[in-house]
Amino acid sequence: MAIKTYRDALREAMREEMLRDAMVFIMGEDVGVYGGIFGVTAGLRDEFGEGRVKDTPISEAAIAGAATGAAMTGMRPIAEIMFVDFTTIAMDQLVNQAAKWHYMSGGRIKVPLVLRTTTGIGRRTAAQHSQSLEAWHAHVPGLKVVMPSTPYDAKGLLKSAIRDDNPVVFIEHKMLYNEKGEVPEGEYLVPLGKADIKREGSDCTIVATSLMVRRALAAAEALAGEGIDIELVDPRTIRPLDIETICTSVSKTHRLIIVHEACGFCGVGAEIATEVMEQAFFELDAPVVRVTGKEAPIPFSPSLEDYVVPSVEEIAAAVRCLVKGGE
Amino acid sequence: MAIKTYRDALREAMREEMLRDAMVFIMGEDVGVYGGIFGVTAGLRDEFGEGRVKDTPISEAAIAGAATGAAMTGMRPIAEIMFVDFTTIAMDQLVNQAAKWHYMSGGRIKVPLVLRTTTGIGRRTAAQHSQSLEAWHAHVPGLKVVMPSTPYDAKGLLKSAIRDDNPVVFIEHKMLYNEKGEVPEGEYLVPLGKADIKREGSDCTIVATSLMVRRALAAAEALAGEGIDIELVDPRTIRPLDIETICTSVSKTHRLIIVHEACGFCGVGAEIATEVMEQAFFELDAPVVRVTGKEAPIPFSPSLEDYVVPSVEEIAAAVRCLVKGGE
Amino acid sequence: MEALTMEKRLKMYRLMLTIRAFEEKIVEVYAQGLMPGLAHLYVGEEAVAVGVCTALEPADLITSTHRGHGHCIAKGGDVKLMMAEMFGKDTGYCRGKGGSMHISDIELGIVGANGVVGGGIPLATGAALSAQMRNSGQVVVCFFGDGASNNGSFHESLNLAALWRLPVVYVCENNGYGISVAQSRHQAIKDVAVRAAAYGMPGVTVDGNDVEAVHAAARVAVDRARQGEGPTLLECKTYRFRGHHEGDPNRGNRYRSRQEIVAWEEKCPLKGYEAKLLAGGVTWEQLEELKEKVQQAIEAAVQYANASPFPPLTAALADVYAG
Amino acid sequence: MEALTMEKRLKMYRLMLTIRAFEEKIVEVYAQGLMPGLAHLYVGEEAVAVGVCTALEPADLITSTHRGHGHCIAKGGDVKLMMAEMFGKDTGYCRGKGGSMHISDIELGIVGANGVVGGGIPLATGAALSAQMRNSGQVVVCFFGDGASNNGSFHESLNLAALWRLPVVYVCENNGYGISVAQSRHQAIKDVAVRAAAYGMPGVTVDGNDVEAVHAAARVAVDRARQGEGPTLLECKTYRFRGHHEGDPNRGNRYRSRQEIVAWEEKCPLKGYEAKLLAGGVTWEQLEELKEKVQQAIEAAVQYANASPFPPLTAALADVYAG
Ligand SMILES: Cc1ncc(C[n+]2csc(CCOP(=O)(O)OP(=O)(O)O)c2C)c(N)n1
Ligand SMILES: Cc1ncc(C[n+]2csc(CCOP(=O)(O)OP(=O)(O)O)c2C)c(N)n1
Ligand SMILES: [Mg+2]
Ligand SMILES: [Mg+2]
Repeated sequence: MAIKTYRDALREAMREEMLRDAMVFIMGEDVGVYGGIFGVTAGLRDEFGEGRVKDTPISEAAIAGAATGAAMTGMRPIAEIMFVDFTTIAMDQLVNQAAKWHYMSGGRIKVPLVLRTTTGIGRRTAAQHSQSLEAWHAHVPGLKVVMPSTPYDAKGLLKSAIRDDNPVVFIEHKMLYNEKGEVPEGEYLVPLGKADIKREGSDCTIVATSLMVRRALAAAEALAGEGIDIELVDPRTIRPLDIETICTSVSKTHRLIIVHEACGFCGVGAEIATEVMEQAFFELDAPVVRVTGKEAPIPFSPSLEDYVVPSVEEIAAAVRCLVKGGE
Repeated sequence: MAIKTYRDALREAMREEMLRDAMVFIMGEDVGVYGGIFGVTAGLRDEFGEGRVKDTPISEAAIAGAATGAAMTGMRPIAEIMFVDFTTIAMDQLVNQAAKWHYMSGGRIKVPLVLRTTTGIGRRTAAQHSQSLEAWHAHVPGLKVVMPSTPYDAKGLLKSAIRDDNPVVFIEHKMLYNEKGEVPEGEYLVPLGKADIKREGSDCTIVATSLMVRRALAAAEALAGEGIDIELVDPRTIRPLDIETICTSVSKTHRLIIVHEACGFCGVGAEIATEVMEQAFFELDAPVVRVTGKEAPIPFSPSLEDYVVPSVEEIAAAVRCLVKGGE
Repeated sequence: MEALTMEKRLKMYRLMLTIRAFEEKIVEVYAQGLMPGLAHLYVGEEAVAVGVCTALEPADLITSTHRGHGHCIAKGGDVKLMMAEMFGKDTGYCRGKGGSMHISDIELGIVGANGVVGGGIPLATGAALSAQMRNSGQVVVCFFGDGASNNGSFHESLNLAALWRLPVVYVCENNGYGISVAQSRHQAIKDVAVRAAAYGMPGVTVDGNDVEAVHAAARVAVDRARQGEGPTLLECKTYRFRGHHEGDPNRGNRYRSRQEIVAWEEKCPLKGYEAKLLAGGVTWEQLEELKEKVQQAIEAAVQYANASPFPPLTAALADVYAG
Repeated sequence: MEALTMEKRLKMYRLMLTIRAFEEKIVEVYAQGLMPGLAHLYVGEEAVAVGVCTALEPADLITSTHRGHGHCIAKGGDVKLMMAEMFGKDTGYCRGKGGSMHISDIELGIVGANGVVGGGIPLATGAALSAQMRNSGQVVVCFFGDGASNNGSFHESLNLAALWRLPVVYVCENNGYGISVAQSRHQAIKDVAVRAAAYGMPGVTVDGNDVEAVHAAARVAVDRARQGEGPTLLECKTYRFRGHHEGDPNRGNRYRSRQEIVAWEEKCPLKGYEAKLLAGGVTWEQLEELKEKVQQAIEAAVQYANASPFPPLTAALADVYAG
């Protein structure tokens, strides 16, 4: 298997789907000549032409809305919104239009739309470029929400998202673009709605998303040296959520820590914790623990930025506390 | 004490604050001559003039944004967005601007803004006019979120919101406007961040918000006849959330049901359930139960609309099941 | 441009008549409590939808608004399915899940009414992009009101459409009000069509109560679009005879004067057109016959709607996701 | 309008010089890794901020953009506090919590830079509403780019401001690009100022590299605003000499030609103005002296920033809510 970056894996997914299906196209700010501000669409305009890799004006509502209108009438757009922070401008189109037309039409209209965007901290771009808002999208029936953490998942999930007949919010983490991992040569799909066990273990389950999967993995390695054996579950898709895999793991380890970068209050972690409580309450030896972004906007200064989201050490400390407290 | 409607109580709050503070003003669609589509601002334009009760164009982003800009520079705007569904158009201004300027300025800028809007089902206006989105607003550090369920609370909370130096999303339920309740004559405030116990009881705690407070109360009355004694807690403010009052109640009843109209997935109920688990896990005799809006857009047809949000009977059934199951 | 055939003229008349009769029936059934939710009626504005939609081919697309019954009928919508939908019935266009503000018939090119003011404008733009990319030869018409022209979605969409020369015609139904707010109190311009210049597209203002004037202007714009010359902003000045929605008392008399209402009623698009047709050789009997047929169709629609079942509760949780 | 005094001209020159020196220092410190995050530099566009802000009174307000250093300096911002902020230090304008894209100094009337393109336009509009309601006599200037003029927030704001005759001047810094997308590829118009007509306000286009031309046009617009005659859209044609941000390779050569860059460098607002001042009687020595002073101030700012402490971690959770 070839080793590829997350960025290249995403590009491959789009390229393959564009070759496979003439209805698939890309639109967004600076996706063309510039190749996307994070380089994800680099080269695609040269290969497919301006007609299928469309630079747009800075009009997030129109990007999401026009992509929705195109999807309703036979195309399969991949729309890019540079930062999830700017999906705030596109929420009417995404939530009142894209997410609802299938339902409002009594099932007669389909909206096969992928809205790609980037999330998270790490680039010291402060409060308006670093948020994590997946809980908003996940709160909306009619949307699917995907957050890949590895190149393999990124490619396989993006291909599935493009083929899905529903609007999918596809959230990439800016600090993962350069991460490398194995990506098979031939075609493969990763189904939406299936969690992946990134590490098997017996003492404690960690559910982590996006960048936090890597941090949790690092914490798990460190803890292994201390004799604590972590099982790490990556839901990959936030909606639909594969709660079954999570509960199965909890039934094995009896302890659960949820790690995400978004603020805790009304975040996805609360949903996961609650569902586990609903479905596996008596399997829990201790309350579920959340390790999440702190309740503040993302500050600019590097040490502050690093402070407000979970670190490897913070995750490890939470595990130690839970595992020892539970013994 | 006089008996007043929720609508009149809200109007009184605005009127009193406008008389008290010349910086307070109202802007929004049809708030002037029309008096607001639900009549909440009726008469205020006649009393205060067009200068302080401003009809705006249909420009939700500009309404929220201009109100924010005015708040940053000395005014205390009350901006109205007709339906919470349309706050989707104003989310950049609300979330990236209003919620963040105090923080981004290192505490030097204040944003004393109230954004009033309406939520929920009941008027058969389908998927784009009936959503409950408070979980989105509550997920954003820097915003406060208020959902009054009675005329008394409505007035006291709105006055507090207007005097608060932070952006407050003030969410009124359309089906509550005609509800009547006691409202004292003189001035009073209901503090933000304090829950209220709407009914004391010993067998099971229900936490309910907005319209669901009434339904939960009705369920409690019915259950009283069956010998089940409900304690009903209304958080009133979603953010900051008064988890202490909730946990105190749970420590007494050992059972918790959370009822809200919004969809369950990533809703406020998940946050409350998780916080209770975090803080009062060993007080719980049974898993927390959520009774929430079902996972669908709001359908038009009346029986379907009624079906997708919790009914009195559904709440009562959940209690019976929990209380009996737990015995 | 060739002159209109009498057949076409009668078709336009029949469609306007159907809209009028449909809406007047709604007044009735709404008062009876048969139609839940909101009813934003199109009475007085019929010439816009009809003038425009009769300039379209069957495969062409439209997006519509909260005030969408007229657009739907003009594009060929079935009044039975519409009425059933408004009654919340399982046999309605959206199986009772959409209601008045969300009717769509994608096979007929009715991409959908919209409850969000301005919400349909990006959708129309995207549908036009789709037509352009699929090389389908379709033209898209986007209906919206004067009030909607102040929403950001209008601006972003028209800019994009002009830039990409999309086959779309933006039809502003300027009825002088956004709910209670008169145009002079929501924008500092008189003609919405002047906004076209801001995007580099032609802007045209016509008498929206003159169905043939609307039709003629629409044909120019539709032809332009179909020939790849890009979008047009077509403003039709008109007036709604009723309140913003049923329930707005005295037909909106709180914010507009009786005189104004009466003056516009004089300019009724139907009355005016009847006179023209009669002068053009149509007989009174022909018109009466048409009226009767239309009325029968509307009565049949109400019967159909009444006789239809409500959707089963299970429908509430179906169609959230496709596939 | 009276002619400019030499004092005023020298002030304008000094401010432009300060901006240039500040930005060139940023190039340096950014390359050294001293400044985290993004640096969108204003080099080449100095005449816009300076021409406009020198037409303002101290109490007047501005809103700014991601490319905001120039606006801040022109409105009187302290380069020490700016530099410290960009270094992420506790002594910076925002205590290290804002960074380059969010600098504000509300006491100086700098309502704030903004990371959201178009995000500041409604804020400026609201600040103008505030000025009008408080009867403060303040005028608000709203800076934004050509790219931002396609965002819905532009449209909604300008419509509102024209309608309510707010005391605001919308200054479009048309540097021909939104990141990599040339104006001709993001809008089908040549002059953003034509959009003014869509709102019923005057629109003016000036050479944005001629500080006195900008200043003259700004004064007209500011006077209008202050006299209660409402907003103006003032477009200043200019060019950024560097990439979209530091890190955009070869100063944006991927999407714009070397010739184009060089041609614009010939029109450098500073060089042009120097020549003019010298012709007007200022001596070379005077200019050199100014340059030295400016350079010293910038060096002092870097020293200040370097010497300042980072904020304590507790700062991260402070100031989320006021009061
Ligand atoms: C985004 C949004 N804001 C507000 C409303 C409430 N609303 C419904 S219709 C309407 C007026 C629309 O005016 P206009 O576009 O002129 O259409 P008309 O009703 O006159 O046909 C308003 C404000 C809405 N549905 N959507
Ligand atoms: C709403 C939004 N969309 C996209 C971006 C990313 N972005 C930052 S600057 C920029 C280009 C802005 O162009 P323009 O307004 O012309 O300003 P300039 O950079 O040329 O000064 C873009 C697209 C953003 N910050 N905000
Ligand atoms: Mg109108
Ligand atoms: Mg630019």
